[in-house]
Amino acid sequence: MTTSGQTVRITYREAIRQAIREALQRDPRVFVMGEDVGRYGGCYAVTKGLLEEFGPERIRDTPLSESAFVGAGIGAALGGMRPIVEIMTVNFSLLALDQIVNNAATILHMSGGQFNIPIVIRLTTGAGRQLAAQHSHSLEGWYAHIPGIKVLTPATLEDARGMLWTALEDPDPVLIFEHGTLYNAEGDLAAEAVAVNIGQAAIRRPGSDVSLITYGGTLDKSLQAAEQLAAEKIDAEVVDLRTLRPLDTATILDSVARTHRAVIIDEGWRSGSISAEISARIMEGAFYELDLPVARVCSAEVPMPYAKHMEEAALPQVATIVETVRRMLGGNG
Amino acid sequence: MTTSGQTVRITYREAIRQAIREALQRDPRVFVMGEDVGRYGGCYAVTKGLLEEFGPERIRDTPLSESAFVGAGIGAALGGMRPIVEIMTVNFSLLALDQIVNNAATILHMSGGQFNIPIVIRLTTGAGRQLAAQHSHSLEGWYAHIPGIKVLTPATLEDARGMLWTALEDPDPVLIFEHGTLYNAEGDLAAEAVAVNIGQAAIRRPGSDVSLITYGGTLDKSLQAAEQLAAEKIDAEVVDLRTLRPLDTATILDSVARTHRAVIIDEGWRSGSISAEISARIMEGAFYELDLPVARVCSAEVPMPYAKHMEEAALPQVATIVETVRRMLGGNG
Amino acid sequence: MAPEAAPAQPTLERAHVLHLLRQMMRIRRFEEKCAELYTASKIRGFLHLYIGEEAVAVGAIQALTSDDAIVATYREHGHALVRGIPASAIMAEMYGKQEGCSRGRGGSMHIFDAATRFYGGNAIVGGGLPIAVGLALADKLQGRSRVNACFFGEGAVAEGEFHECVNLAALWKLPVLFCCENNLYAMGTALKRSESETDLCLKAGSYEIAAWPVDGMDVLACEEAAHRAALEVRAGGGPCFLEFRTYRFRAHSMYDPQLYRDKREVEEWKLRDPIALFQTRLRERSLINDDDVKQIEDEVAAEIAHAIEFAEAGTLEPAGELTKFVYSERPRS
Amino acid sequence: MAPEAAPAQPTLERAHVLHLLRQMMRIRRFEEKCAELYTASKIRGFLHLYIGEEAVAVGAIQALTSDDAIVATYREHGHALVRGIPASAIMAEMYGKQEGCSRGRGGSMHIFDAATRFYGGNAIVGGGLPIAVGLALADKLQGRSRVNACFFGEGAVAEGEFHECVNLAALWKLPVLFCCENNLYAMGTALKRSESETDLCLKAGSYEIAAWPVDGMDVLACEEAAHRAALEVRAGGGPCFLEFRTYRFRAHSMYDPQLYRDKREVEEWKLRDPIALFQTRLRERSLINDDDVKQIEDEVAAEIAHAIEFAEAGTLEPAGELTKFVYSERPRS
Ligand SMILES: Cc1ncc(C[n+]2csc(CCOP(=O)(O)OP(=O)(O)O)c2C)c(N)n1
Ligand SMILES: Cc1ncc(C[n+]2csc(CCOP(=O)(O)OP(=O)(O)O)c2C)c(N)n1
Ligand SMILES: [Mg+2]
Ligand SMILES: [Mg+2]
Repeated sequence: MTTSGQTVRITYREAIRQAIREALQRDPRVFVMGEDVGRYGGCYAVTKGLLEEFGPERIRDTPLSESAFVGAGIGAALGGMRPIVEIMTVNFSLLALDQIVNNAATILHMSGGQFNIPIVIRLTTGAGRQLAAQHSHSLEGWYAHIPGIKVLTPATLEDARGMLWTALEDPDPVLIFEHGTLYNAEGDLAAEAVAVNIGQAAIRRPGSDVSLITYGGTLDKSLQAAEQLAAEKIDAEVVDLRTLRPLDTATILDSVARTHRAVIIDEGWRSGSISAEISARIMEGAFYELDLPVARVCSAEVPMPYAKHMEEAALPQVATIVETVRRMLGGNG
Repeated sequence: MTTSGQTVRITYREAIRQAIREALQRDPRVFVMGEDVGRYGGCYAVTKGLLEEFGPERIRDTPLSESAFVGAGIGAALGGMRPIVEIMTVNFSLLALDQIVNNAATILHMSGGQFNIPIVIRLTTGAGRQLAAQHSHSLEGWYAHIPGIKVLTPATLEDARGMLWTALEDPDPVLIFEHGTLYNAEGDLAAEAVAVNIGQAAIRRPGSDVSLITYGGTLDKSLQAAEQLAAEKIDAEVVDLRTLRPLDTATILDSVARTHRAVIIDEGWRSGSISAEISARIMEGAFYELDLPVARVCSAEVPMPYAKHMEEAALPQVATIVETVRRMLGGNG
Repeated sequence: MAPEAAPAQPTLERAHVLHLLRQMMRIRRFEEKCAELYTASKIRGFLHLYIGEEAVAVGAIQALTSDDAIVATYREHGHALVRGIPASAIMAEMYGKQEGCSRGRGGSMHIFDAATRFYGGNAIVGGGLPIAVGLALADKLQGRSRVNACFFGEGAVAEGEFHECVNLAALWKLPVLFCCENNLYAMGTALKRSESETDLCLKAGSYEIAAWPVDGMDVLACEEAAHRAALEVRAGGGPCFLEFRTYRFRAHSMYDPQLYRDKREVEEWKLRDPIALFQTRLRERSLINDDDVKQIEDEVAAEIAHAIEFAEAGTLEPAGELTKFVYSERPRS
Repeated sequence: MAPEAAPAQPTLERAHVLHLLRQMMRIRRFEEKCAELYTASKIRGFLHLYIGEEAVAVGAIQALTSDDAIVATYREHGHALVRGIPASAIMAEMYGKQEGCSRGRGGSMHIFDAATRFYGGNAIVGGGLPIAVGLALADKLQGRSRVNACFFGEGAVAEGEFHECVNLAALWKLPVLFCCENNLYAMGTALKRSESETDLCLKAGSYEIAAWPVDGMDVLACEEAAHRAALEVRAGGGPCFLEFRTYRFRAHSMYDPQLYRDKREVEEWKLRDPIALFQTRLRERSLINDDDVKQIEDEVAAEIAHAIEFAEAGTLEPAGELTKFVYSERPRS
């Protein structure tokens, strides 16, 4: 993947920071804007140190005004800049949703192609840290319903770093959802950053018995489940969607055509989640390949409870994935 | 349905008005609040005349402050009232989404069951009137993703009137989506208003060859398609979902078990629309009943264009439904 | 392109006043025709007329150079015409033809034009404000000395977004010219029913920015005030807020029976018709005569006739292009 | 229940001042313990301490009767304790036990209590404001003479929702007591970096409501101001706005390295510790002595010890109850 072949030990958080730093160095039009991205060092410390390096014009702390500063990012993009707007968490993005849905996603179209909006919006998403009902939404799949925007969900270090680059090169609005439990994930990454393809899903683990289709915060759980299943001689393939809009249907259908069974793992609330769309696409594109119905492992349809055991019960877990696959393979498949 | 058996000729608009009037007469806790519900007579004339009858305290014009007045409705419900909040159109509801998702939908849960929120929110939805990209959303299916709220989509006169009653009796937040093209629909309705069940889908036309599953603004198009298909000796069943959250899965699966074929018709953008959820549920609950894959007729994934022919091309049409069914029955089913 | 010099100080030179008069008359006649064409079903969707308020757009835009940007609302034909978008392109847009300035995708509420830096046409009340703030931020970051004029009704002042935006612009000293068109009503809601403090300059002033009221029926007053404000904004002093006190003579849109205001009130304001007022004033000073007016009328009539011809002769975008402009087309790298 | 008489005029009677002192010390000691328990992983999620700001909640809530309502933020332990929610129920909540005041569903940020009309605990900045407005609207519509006190940080003033809400309350003369806790920082963002006008009373005053600043480190000043404001609000004069000038001695939450402020600034503010100040003052006037303080310390320690015991002994809600409280349970009619 790199020319030098060298790797560094790095966290997901640092990978994003590196991507932002390099973008700021590479392109004078890039700037960062959001609540506490500067002096505080970023709510999840992603932007820590950037203020000192790039100054307050380019690392721009905003007041608590989600609608205005997201909209200002849209305007700045129209004005020739390449803003990286950070919305602290997806939960607060609801306050800016009008700007995202009614402006960012529509202006290219409403203007008959005259005005594109190269904005990148970063948001923390997901549950798992006992933050309760107002701070634990997984709405990336929900956002993926909106034409005009792209929705990226980096689950690996390489994607955390590379997707930002690609997103900044995109002429249209891109939302990047970073799962809150991933920031401390550590691993080895090519020293030299590159842009990554954002149009294609990735097979993170090839397998032949069942396709585990997932993304973001549940990729790791799915890989763990695959490991456990391997011990039972069940060979699970793990598909990382990477991008929820546009969805890479071809990779999904290919995988299902090989395994004839699919389980979708999605931290979103089950009804109307992206898992439903994937199931529907498999229905439409690989119905005759299926040995048995596609299953879904999603979050329970409750506002997220605070208590740890309840939160765990609400979220997709490795055990649930394993159980679901077991039932599938032991059943009438 | 009524005790007297008498009927009146009435429009969808008048049916809703009648329901609001009767609620105001019946229950002193009921009041109406929203932009231009009073002096203007309602953006779509639904509340016309009510200000004169009930006065400005109960027919309450609000400033252009969607977040505040929707939130105030939530607070008023907590304070013992039964507010009917009108958001002029679903497009503007995005400005109030934080209040709906983070407060209305969560407070019962976050408070461990102490505080329920009996608010009714009415919104106009849908396209078809050349109102272009910012005024043509069909987001009812999108809202149906949120646990803690209920989503009703009255497609008939009886439901337009009866669902409001039922919604007001509900202890929890209910959103009623009224399709903008329905207001002038006219028909005969029982003179005496009654509350209607909101938990069950309705078979609007029984049939045996294929299930057309739909709701709201596309019910009529589906019924028309069924008529056309009947001429070709294809006997389509038309299921009106009526409520998108909670979804009446049983009626859907029953219908599919009888017809073995299903087409979902939904004005929402295809990806991640409620049609996906329905398809996924059929996958999960009636896979072995299916003669061939479930199909979907949805809106094209574009911000709605203004030009008439383009808008028509973007929306589900009778011809598309008919075509889809024809292809299904002529194909490998 | 190098920024032009700022417009010259307003004068009463004959050429100049004739220009102002002509601009106002262009708007008036154009929109009178629009109303007819709406009745004839040539124009569809929502149509909001600016009749009565012409002095505001004409005066304010006089203060801008071609490098400056404009963000307007759904009531923006006047601004578009004055800004220099050809009447033919605007008319074709309302006809839904692909020769329209937004290719027929936008319609009356979404006039866009890259050549004149006209950023819509926004149909969400308050929705354009953050865009203007963002355009201004881009200018500031790029060291460009430009004015970003944002037009909005007094109804928008109740929206939280207005406050977030004025604060952001003031805090960051951004070159935004806030042009509030106070026509006393937001649809049917009188200012006094939507604001506890109806002195809008006082409200804007609470952000520590210069804010002053202007007689919006006097085109010279509008021009002078805008000129003064634009000078300050361009000089980097941060935003200014102008409250143009004006009145709409017609209904809010084509569907409004105007129950909320007194006919007499309308008649009284019509005595201050900005075009009649200006004509009288110019005649009194013998700056113009009947022939001048006649000549303008003729030229304007010809321009509009040509616009209609152009629109009538325009072509419909092929429906197959429906999904264009959802994302940018670009050479794949 | 008949509304109580309004609280008596603040006095310096010994019993009264001891009560105020005790309340502040309860909060301080309770939260010091919370910090320890957080480090010991007994409490999880986000934990925001009120230490340094105790005088505000104690003084302000002193002006309320049991019929009045409170809406608070995620930094609400103090308000909850003062309001009379048992320390044991609050502690159990943070332990995630079902004996917690929100059954363990809410955690630190979502303390709710119907018995004392405590409506959260809202973790969306500004999110509680519309609820308070709505509660007040319910009171007004029902002819009840009650105060609805809403606490929020100065950071919330930048949110559009704040402006919508103050305007609505002022316009409709609703009984809301806006209690702005100005601790100078919103996470790491200093007030001067978030507001162009940092005089918050001036901002609130632009809504034509009474607004005055209060020394938030002086519990008697807080009590007196709240008392005065509550009288006005209760009398039907519409909302009041109090700006309590205070300071948080601790980090924003448990994860904050406090890069954004000077240690010296913190130390200087600590010289005005509201508890120390008040003790000194009372000692100077010989209203209390060492024994009094010792006695309070002992009683408070016992209360907290009991609260912890209670929380430790509490039980976990069965995971099978996960989907409870998404909708109300009610007998089917
Ligand atoms: C956020 C939002 N809410 C409601 C509407 C519906 N609406 C369209 S125009 C309008 C009145 C706006 O009044 P004002 O801002 O004074 O502008 P004017 O129409 O008087 O020029 C309303 C309520 C909208 N377009 N956007
Ligand atoms: C809408 C929203 N945006 C961002 C956040 C993240 N956040 C939580 S507290 C906080 C600071 C709020 O400051 P302030 O209102 O002054 O209250 P304080 O914490 O100082 O008591 C922020 C930014 C949030 N909870 N809600
Ligand atoms: Mg107006
Ligand atoms: Mg603060």
